[in-house]
Amino acid sequence: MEHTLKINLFKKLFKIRTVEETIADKYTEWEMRCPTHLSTGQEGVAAGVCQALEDDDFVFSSHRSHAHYIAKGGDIRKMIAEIYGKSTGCSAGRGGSMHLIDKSVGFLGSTSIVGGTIPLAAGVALSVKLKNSSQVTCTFFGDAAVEEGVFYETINYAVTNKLPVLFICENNLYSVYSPLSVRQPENRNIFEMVEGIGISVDHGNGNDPWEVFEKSRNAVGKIRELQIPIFLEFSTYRWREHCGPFFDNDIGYRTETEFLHWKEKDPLQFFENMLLEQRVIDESQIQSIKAGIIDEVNEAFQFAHDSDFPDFTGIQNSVYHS
Amino acid sequence: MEHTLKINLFKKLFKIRTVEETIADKYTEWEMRCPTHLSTGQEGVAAGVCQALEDDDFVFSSHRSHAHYIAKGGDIRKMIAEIYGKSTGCSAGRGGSMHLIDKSVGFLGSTSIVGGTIPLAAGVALSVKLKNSSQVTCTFFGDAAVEEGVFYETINYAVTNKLPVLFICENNLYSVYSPLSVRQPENRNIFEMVEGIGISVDHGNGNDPWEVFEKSRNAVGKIRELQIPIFLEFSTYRWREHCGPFFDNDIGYRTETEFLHWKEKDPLQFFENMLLEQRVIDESQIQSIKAGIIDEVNEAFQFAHDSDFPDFTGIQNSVYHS
Amino acid sequence: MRKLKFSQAINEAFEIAMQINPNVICYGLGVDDPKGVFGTTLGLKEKFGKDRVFDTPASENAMTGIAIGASLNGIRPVMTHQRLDFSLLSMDQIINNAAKFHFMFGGQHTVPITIRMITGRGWGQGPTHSQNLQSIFAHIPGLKVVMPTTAYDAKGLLLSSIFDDNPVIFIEHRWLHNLESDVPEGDYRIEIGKSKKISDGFDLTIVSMSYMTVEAIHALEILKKSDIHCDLIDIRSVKPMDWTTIFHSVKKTGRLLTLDTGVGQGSVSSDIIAEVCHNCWSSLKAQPERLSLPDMPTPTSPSLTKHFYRRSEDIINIVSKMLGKDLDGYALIDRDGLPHDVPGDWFKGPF
Amino acid sequence: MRKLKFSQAINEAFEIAMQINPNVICYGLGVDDPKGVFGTTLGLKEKFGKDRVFDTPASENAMTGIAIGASLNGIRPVMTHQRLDFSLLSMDQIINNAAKFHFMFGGQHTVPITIRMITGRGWGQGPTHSQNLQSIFAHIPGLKVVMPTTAYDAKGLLLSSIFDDNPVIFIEHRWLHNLESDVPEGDYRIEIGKSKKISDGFDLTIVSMSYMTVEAIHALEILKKSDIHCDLIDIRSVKPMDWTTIFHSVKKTGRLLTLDTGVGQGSVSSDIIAEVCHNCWSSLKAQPERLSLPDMPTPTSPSLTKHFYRRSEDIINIVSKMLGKDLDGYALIDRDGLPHDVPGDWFKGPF
Ligand SMILES: Cc1ncc(C[n+]2csc(CCOP(=O)(O)OP(=O)(O)O)c2C)c(N)n1
Ligand SMILES: Cc1ncc(C[n+]2csc(CCOP(=O)(O)OP(=O)(O)O)c2C)c(N)n1
Ligand SMILES: [Mg+2]
Ligand SMILES: [Mg+2]
Repeated sequence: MEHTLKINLFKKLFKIRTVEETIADKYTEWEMRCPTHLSTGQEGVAAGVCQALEDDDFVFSSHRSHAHYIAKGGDIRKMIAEIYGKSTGCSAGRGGSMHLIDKSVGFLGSTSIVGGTIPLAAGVALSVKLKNSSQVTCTFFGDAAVEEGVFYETINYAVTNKLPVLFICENNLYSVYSPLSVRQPENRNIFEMVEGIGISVDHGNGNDPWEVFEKSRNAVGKIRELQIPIFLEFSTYRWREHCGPFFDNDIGYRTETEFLHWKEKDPLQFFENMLLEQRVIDESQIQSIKAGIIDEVNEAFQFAHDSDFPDFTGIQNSVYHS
Repeated sequence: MEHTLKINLFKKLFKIRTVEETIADKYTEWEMRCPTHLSTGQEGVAAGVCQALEDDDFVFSSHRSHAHYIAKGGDIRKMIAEIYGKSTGCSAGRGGSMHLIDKSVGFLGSTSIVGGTIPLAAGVALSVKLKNSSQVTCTFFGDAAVEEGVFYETINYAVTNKLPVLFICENNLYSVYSPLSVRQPENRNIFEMVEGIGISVDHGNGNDPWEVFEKSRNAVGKIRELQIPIFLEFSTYRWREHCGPFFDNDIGYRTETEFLHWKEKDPLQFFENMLLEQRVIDESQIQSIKAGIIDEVNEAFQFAHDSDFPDFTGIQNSVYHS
Repeated sequence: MRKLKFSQAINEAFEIAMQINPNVICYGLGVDDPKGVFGTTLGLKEKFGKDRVFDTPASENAMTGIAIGASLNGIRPVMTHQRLDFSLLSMDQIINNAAKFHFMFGGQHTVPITIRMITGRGWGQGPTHSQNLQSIFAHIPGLKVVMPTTAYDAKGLLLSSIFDDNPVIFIEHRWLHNLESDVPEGDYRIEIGKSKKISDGFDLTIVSMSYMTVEAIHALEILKKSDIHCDLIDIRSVKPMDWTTIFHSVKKTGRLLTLDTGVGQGSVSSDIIAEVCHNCWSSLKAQPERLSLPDMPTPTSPSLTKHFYRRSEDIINIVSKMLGKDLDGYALIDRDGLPHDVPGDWFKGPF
Repeated sequence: MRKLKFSQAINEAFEIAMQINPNVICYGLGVDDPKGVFGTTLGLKEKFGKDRVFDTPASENAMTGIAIGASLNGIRPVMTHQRLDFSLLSMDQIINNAAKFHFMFGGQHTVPITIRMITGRGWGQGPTHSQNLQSIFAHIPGLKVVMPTTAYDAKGLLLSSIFDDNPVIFIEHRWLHNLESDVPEGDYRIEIGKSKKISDGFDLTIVSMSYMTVEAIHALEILKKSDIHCDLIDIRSVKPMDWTTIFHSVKKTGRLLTLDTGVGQGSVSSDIIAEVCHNCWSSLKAQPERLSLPDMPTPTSPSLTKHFYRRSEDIINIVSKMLGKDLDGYALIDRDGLPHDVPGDWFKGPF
């Protein structure tokens, strides 16, 4: 059981990494023509949290959504096709990288407005409660999203009404190029501040996927049992530029040293080593898992590339549902 | 010194009470044709806080603004005239009861959107800092205003940037007819929650004007010295209906018992008794102060009543400053 | 037939909707309080319980997002703002999320939410409690915007809005709440996007909305006495707009007057003129005109609102001018001493 | 004369404003970062210090209220949104406070704030990163709304906006940032509310804004070859509007085409038609027309945006039709293989 969990978790991590890095590779072909925020370096949070969720639990995400989509089990062919703007894309080419969806696995959507999906998660949780279901709704967001009033309003509401929501804050220290210091009080931990609003909180190392998983499993269990919201903060770091395929440690908003420090803490490598040490898996199994995923990812890109572009004709009739 | 302070504080309290109750008396003449939120019962907070401010400190307020305007020293003739919609009103008849202003005493304005003036106070504080002045900016708001995201965003910003603002929350237990229980988590004190955001806080009995004054004086002193924001919560109770001149304990959202409990704690009577006990003042002095204020208030109503209505002609040219 | 007030009709629509569909919920500041939002939500909590009818914190943006989220999982939330002005705090959720989710996720989501917003005029509501901003919502693709005038329409349109799979902004003018009309019992729907012809005539087409239709009806009664007969179209929904009916009428009369409860600039009443020019050009006998609020914030004093708002008198004057007559609306209408800033005797401020 | 890019002109306007008035401050997400909001704010922090040029939390509503508050005490804040869409979080402060403070407090307050908002098209900005919502702001009494097209105008209008005592929404189209024009050194101002005549002709009046003026200029070059000559008016500010120039031109040409970067419904381009009908009726020789975006959210895929946005080709076609000719814009313009979703070679997404 735990064995399978660990292997699945590893697969999630590697799949996210592979997709993101392949996008980075191919981006300068300029065929993916939309703003794209990569999650390389942050895979631990997405994978660990989603590993703790059931298939029919719900997930929302933000602009940096690929990892969450993939970790929840979203179809990567449809995701890559969406980024390529193809009709086979998960949003039929209308949404792009920032607007992913795969309802079949409970991934209800990602959007580009910072904080925008936070109240949506509370709303789904409200619906779940009304329907007497035991599903958990999870929403992922960054350290800047907690600066939006809507975050606070949502936490207040979720606590007052005991909504089964899991709030996941990925603190990667930056909002675009802005460090936390210009945005939030010195020496104030996000999770402590949020606890003051009245919600149960925990925090952990986002680059340790197993820790993320365990804390999330614990939280999800409590949410289901007690019908309460929980907030988790995980520290992590994005490797590449905020938006786009390049590295940008040279432009001055952060240091190469800081980057290298965090690269050392690579969640994928960390977890791979852990599995090897724990003998959950051996090197050759790892290679074969990797090879399988690489094939799958390459096939997804091929699929996306080969798919047709959507037709404008008739699309004006899809603004409203009828 | 303390003697004079106490007498001034008493004057403020009695003036607010007299104005509010006179409005209530005359409201059913239907000559004051605008929504009007009375502060009867809540005088202690307005008077105590403003007593701790200097003339050139700034104040903002909300829909329930009469008390703050009067306590800061605003011209009551202009205030009553504004409520009567007259050209001599403090806003030339354009604003009504919810939009009062008296810049000559630093009362920069009240507005009707819950939470709407909270960031304005932080903005004025920013300007004060840029101009190297030592003024304090104070904003009054109710227990519902802390539910608005803009409150949280403002506190976060004020703390991060050490803005000299005094945030005053008058917790009167209700937002219109809604008790705190349907709006905020059980067993969560507002001031404790707000402290979590990183700001210094204190709280006290809003119906003890002297306690309000002392806590405010202390806060104002710290704000000036340390250039930091401070949040104070005072518990209090409104006697009359949310909006309008009547009592409404009969309609069911609160009990007569609760009302009587709070009426016992009348801040005006409490303070009058305190001054008499402390021999700051004797009964006949009190009577003469009251008589003076009653005259002043009656004169203000007469002035408002006798003033002309504003002319529509030309008013379209006052939408923009040129 | 049975007569109901507009506010009772809203209340009845809620009751029917909640009865026939357990997924309909009703929330917003004060919906379960003793006043029940001008009577429109009275009794609902008692009938349907506090899980489906509830008060909320003053957190407009989050509460809107919560409605959207719930709707993605099959709930049909109806949210109420006692003043349209408060909804400005939630423009992000309305415009960036509600209006776009169906389209931008390739049709996989529907957002069946209804947001009631109450607008008004008079009684010193002033600059921040009386804005009629329907045109802002009408500018946003993906939203529907409904503005019923009669109690009959209020009920039928609210039912249609609640069961529409798209986000609907449902705007109620406070001055209509006490007006009565025939209202059938039970469930009936009025199609969103269909206008109502209120009167017929060959002289001119008046396209009106919400409370302005009431003023127009008064005006038309007076105009009839001078043998002036107009088509009066109550558009009922501002988005989508019933172009067919409007064009048909203008092609008949050749003259167009639009009445708006809001400011003219960037308004749906300008659109009506632009679209009519595009579609009925050769039928137009005279320049189309627009009667809307002056481009300024609402003043508070009654002496100012008196000249700020448009009334039957102004409609008579503009119609008369468009037809080359010289009627004087102010001389023709006797308001019998009723103050201009209340809809009727029943209204005793402050709300 | 010296040529500058639009983005450099904005930068220079900032520099001059901050030099001549110590009360001017510049803030917003990323204004002091290495990219400096597409270059527009580069170097300002170094020159004027971090008290006057600073980054902020992602708290749009509070930061707007803070700008208003500071402005009440003599500061002239310029706030920047990298996308107009983000400003929807601050509609409450913009509409309920900024737009009304001067009027509703009897003229005692002024609110000299400027809010820069960047709009765009193409490169997959999609539904929530490319909304052109100028018409919403134009609907609000008390706001001014400015949309410069050239570098010259950008500088002069930004300086005027900063020193205007009213709240100004300053909208920059991302596709203009790299366009160059003659820009004088030093301080000069362009009056807000005055349009610019870009070309003269007797056949038709085109009233355009922002990036659409660039498309119009291309179209007019082609049209000239077929001996079609138009008045092209770049309105530069959407509110207040330069009616005098528009009416004067339409009285001359008798024909009106409005170009809008946004959706048509509830738009300023509808207003222009409505006002022209009201004021120039007898001069109109044909029905006025409007070229605007279809009433739908912006799609993301390049294959969809290709048909969503309006280009020179479409302008040629509509002008041709209005004049009863049969030119085919798509045949007449050769885009030389440049993709339709970027403004030029310099643009390499994603922003
Ligand atoms: C309301 C809003 N404001 C600003 C932006 C611009 N923006 C896009 S991503 C981003 C950074 C958000 O930082 P964080 O939440 O920490 O997420 P991260 O990018 O670090 O994953 C910003 C400010 C936006 N999309 N929405
Ligand atoms: C944004 C907004 N939402 C709702 C309202 C309606 N409203 C007016 S006063 C009020 C109550 C506010 O309660 P509180 O802040 O506690 O102040 P109190 O009236 O108790 O003094 C409400 C909800 C409003 N004015 N603005
Ligand atoms: Mg971050
Ligand atoms: Mg209260």
